[in-house]
Amino acid sequence: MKTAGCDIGSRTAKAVIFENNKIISSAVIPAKLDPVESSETVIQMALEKAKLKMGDMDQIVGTGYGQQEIPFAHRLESEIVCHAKGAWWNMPSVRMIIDIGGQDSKAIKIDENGKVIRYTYNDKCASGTGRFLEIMADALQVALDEMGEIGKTSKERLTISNQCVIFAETEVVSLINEEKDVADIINALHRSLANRVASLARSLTIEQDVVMTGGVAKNRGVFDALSDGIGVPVKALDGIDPQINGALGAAIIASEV
Amino acid sequence: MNSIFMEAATNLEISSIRKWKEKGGKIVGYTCSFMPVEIFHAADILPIRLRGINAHSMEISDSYYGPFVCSFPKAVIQLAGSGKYDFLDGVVLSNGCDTLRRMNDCWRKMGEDIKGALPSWFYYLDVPHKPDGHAFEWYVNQLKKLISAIEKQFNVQISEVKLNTAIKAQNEIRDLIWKIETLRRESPLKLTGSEAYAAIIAGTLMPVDEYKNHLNEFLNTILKRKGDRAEEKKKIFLGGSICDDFELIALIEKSDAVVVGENICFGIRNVKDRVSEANNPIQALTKKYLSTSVCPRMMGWYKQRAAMIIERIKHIKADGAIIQNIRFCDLHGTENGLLERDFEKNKIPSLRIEREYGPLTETGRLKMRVDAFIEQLKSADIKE
Amino acid sequence: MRPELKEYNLDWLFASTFSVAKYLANSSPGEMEYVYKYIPYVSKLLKPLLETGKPAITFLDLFGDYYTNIVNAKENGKKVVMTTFCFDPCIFYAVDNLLPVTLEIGTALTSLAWKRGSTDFMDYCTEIGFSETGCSSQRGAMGAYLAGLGAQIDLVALNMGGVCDTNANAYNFAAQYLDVPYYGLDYPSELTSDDVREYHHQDYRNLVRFIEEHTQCKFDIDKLREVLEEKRKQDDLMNEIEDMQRLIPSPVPGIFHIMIYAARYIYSGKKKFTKLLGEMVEIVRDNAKKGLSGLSNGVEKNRTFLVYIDNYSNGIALYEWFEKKGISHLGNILSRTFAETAPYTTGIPGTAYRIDTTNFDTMIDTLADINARMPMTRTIRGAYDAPNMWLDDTLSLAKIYGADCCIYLGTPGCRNTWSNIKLMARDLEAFGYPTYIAYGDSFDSRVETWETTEMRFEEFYNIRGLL
Amino acid sequence: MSIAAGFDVGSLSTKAVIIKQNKIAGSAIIKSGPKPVESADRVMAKLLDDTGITQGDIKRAVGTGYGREKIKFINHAISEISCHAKGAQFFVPSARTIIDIGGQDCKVIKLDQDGNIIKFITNDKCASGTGRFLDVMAKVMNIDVSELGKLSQKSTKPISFASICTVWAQADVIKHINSRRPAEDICAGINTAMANRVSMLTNAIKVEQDICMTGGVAKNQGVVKALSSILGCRIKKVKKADPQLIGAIGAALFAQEIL
Repeated sequence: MKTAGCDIGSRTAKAVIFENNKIISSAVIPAKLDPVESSETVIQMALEKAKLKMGDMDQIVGTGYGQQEIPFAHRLESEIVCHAKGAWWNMPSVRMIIDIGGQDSKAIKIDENGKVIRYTYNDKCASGTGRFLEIMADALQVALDEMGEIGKTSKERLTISNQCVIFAETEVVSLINEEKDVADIINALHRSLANRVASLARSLTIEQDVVMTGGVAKNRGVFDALSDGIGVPVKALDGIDPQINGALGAAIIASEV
Repeated sequence: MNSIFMEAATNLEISSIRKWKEKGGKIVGYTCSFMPVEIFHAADILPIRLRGINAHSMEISDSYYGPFVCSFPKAVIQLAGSGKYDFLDGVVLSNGCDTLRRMNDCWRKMGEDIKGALPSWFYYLDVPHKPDGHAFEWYVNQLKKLISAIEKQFNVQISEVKLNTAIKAQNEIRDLIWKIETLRRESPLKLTGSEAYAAIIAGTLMPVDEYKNHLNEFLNTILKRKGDRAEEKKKIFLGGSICDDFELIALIEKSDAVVVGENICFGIRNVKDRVSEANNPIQALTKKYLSTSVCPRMMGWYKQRAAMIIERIKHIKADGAIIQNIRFCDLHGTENGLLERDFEKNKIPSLRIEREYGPLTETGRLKMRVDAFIEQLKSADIKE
Repeated sequence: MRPELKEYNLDWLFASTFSVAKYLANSSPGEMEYVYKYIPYVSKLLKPLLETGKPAITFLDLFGDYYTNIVNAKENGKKVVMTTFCFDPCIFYAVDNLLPVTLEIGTALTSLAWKRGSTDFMDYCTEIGFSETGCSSQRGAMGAYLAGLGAQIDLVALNMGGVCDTNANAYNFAAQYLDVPYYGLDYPSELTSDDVREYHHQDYRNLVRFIEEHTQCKFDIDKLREVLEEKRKQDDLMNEIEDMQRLIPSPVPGIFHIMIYAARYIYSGKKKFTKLLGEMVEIVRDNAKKGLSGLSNGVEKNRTFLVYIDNYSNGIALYEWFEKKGISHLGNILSRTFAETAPYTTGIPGTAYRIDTTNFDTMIDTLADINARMPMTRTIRGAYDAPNMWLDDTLSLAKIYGADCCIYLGTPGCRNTWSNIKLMARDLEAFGYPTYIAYGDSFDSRVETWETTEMRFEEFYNIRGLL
Repeated sequence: MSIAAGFDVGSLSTKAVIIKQNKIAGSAIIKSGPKPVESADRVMAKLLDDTGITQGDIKRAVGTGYGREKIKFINHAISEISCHAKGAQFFVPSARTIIDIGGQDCKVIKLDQDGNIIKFITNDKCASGTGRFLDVMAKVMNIDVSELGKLSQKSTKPISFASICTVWAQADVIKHINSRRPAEDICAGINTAMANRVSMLTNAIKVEQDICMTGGVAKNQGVVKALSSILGCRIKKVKKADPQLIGAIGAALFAQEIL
């Protein structure tokens, strides 16, 4: 049975093609203004890689911020369930998933069957979301995906404390004006974001193994800071792009009918 | 700048605390100015005011406290959760405000998750929001209960004699601090607000005798000073939420200003700000500590507080007042709104700011405001 | 505040709206639809309300009455006292020249009936110096009275000091700003000891003196007794409703909780409120006899208990959503009474109040005991997990009513619950109650849109398999 | 020839102005880089280029803006608040209230008849109501910030925004775009949200006429209109100069006074 999962986020759109418990292909594109367009483009990319056509799909499950807009989805499933499913499939020992998305972040607790026990979203403040890094990358005039690398070279330990993203940005501006090194500022931003998210996991009481999913998981700076933040090592998904985890989960769920 | 006081103002576990512990001395932390330190001194226990300085993240406290909460108690919980307060033998919490009252809930819960985060002795002092009548009696009883709790926990005797000695010692310190307070507004300028403030903060962290000696030394060095061009600097009065992160005062003084007085929940307000040595010590402590002059938590006494503050500002001839509140501190946030209005009536220029507690990363935004305020005060002189 | 808003008086708007609205009941469905076209927002509240029949008319009549009296207060030589919702107002009705305005109820009504709720008044409070982070439940209506768009306030009397400082602080600001006398009852963090009982009694006696001093009029013992006897009847009726709510399916229509919440905090001790409760009890009894659910579609799929406040912003979207989903609304902490006769009071001495009308002193003590056991003054004073506090109350209520899950809804202005709701949720989950923490504001829809809240609710009920 | 110069190193843009006998003799605006020192040097270079004067001709210079202390070639650093007041007063002498919406914050300044600052207030609580708010929104709508005002003029059904938080409002904007609401209505909604926020600050200081608006946002007709309708009085604008330059002009005027 051939299935697909399509995850339309606020920043990126992802698709995964799945057959006999294997990932056949996947695709990630930056989200377009029109989610319908995003979903169609990304699924086509994934299908082409797999040399398949839309018609070959037995089931397609949609998820993510823009799931309502996916025209070809047979079913919709919440991100929480999809992330849980994807991570559990990839690593059955997982009991806790931390996902930093563009719009919001989540900590999810699952049982040994990948069923969601409890979950929580970021406190109503965007400084705990992927958007935080975007806005900061803007202010620092560096590329979002370079931040991880740049942060590594940090020497001085700075602090960015403000809850409000825009005020945090002003803090960054003052740090720039104090001629602080950009690497140090980025490093502080990583810790600031990681610590906000760490508190989510902590409020559910940590249980291992913990994995981190979502695009931000590729940012080594945040990834390592998160381990410090929750006090236990955070694992990376085994051999797959953490960004497609939601779509993967959706594809797996699609295959479960 | 006095190095011992500086160390005290900017660090948590200061050398005198370490020394005290090495001597096998007990240390109890408290969170609110409505807790009479004399009681602990009388038991040879060192009471220290809990602070949130140097808390650089909130990942622990944010898992107990919600998002819409003042960052001061959060910072304290964060430090306790990361082992910075492991040296405490006990803690006395009280209902300073909703959030401080709830610190009791959060700290205990954290104790379940993090081994050793909860001190062996954890006490809650229930302070009324009124100064007189049945409230006075209630507080007296609370102090009696506190005393017997201490006696039981640390098996000590807190006799009336010991209490009276402790009161006497604290009063001597109050007199010394008052000397500093009077020097602060003299011109030419003999000491900065940061110096004075560091000295006052140190007082919430040090054994009495040690502190007294340092105060005396400090006073002597000040008196020897020739003094600095005070007249060019603008004299600022600072009020509002708890502010033991004295960098705020340092920041204000960077802008060609000097902080000549505060109305923050420690330090002393006037020469009469002492504990009576005449009668029953517990009654006397109640009279001093169950005060309406310190904190807006004493609801319904705004007029008296405002009158006292305005009188002080005029008495110390401050050029203007900066009133600040920590984000989500509604008590001060609101009272500052009323003060702003009454300052205007009394022709006292004022700057009202809201800030986060802790590492002063909002420097840029704060500096711009303070600079502008000082420029405003200066342009006012030119006009005259 | 926008200049045009300064043209409308809050009390007058309510008075006219409610006293006119009750006549809608006499009109034909066609006529109603026609009228609703002209009142697109108020109708959101009126429609489901009027569907309840008799109680709706009494409810509207009661509020029309209440606000008309406030509008005419000065002409009738009455003084107006500003007070809070967790203060039992029946004491004021034992003095013949005093009328209470309860801010939180006013705020709730604006958010239920008006497009922008009371957000303009909230912002006005900020403009005149009140902390923007303060609780929205007061900021709403308070703005109107401070702007002079409501009755002129003669004195401020309330409780909550020590329980909810944020609340007491708001009223203190109002008193200072309007420069009128202020008296606040103060509450230690414990509930049941003899010391605290004594404290409550003395504190309340000072309140009585305060009222007498500022209204130049003595309490009439017979009037006091009459009010308390009326309150006794009201408690019994509320208890009966509470008791029947234990049935599965619950025979209590969700909207009754709004009606009780709103009416009890302004008309406690008044005959009209007794009438309202009587009519509600009849409906609930009838449903119970027939084994009917209080839900309009009749099918109860889930029973939800709100551990704190209801959602009054966004009209009554929450109730409509519950109806749509087949969720029985089991009420919230605030629609509770802790009379010793209530089905969930434990019988532990000091936890509940008894009404004793023997003489003046026993009556004043009774009132003190009642006030000390109003939902919030009782529940969120001490540590959340201390005996007879938030966790205890929530667990016993959730158990008695067979709740499937709990929802926290509040306001970002609540320092109290936002300081321990995460701990609460943890414990409730441990006791087997799936618990969702909503970040919205019960009185200010700007904090989180209903669409977002609804999306989160959908997700919660689905993921946790509650429907 | 005595020339006074003013430099305003803001978080988003850096401006320079020179004044000769109380007349603006030249100006330059550039986008701020990460380092204020460099931004200052770059704007200076551009200024000299455009005006043909040499750095030596500048007798006195005053700096303002976030990076003011870092500028090498100034004699004094003065806060934006004082400089904006000074600049606005220069163009609108009748101004008693000045509303300046900058990139990172929003200031409302009250003046006496001599142009002295009596009181000022800035946004501490919330970052919405700053220029950044409009930038972020414009970015989401993928139009230039300058178009927000023009577009909103065409609006027939302005959207009212639920959230006032810059970041959450952003999510709302995306929602409205997805549900294909006309851009002009979204823009109008954004401008009104902005104006609401600013009006709270303005009313908090008890607004006095005439009101004068400075800063880049003053170019946005939508915001100005919405604001004056909320405040219930008309808002004067600086006609003779780019409102973005007011800070730098104020600085130059201070420099001229010391001259």
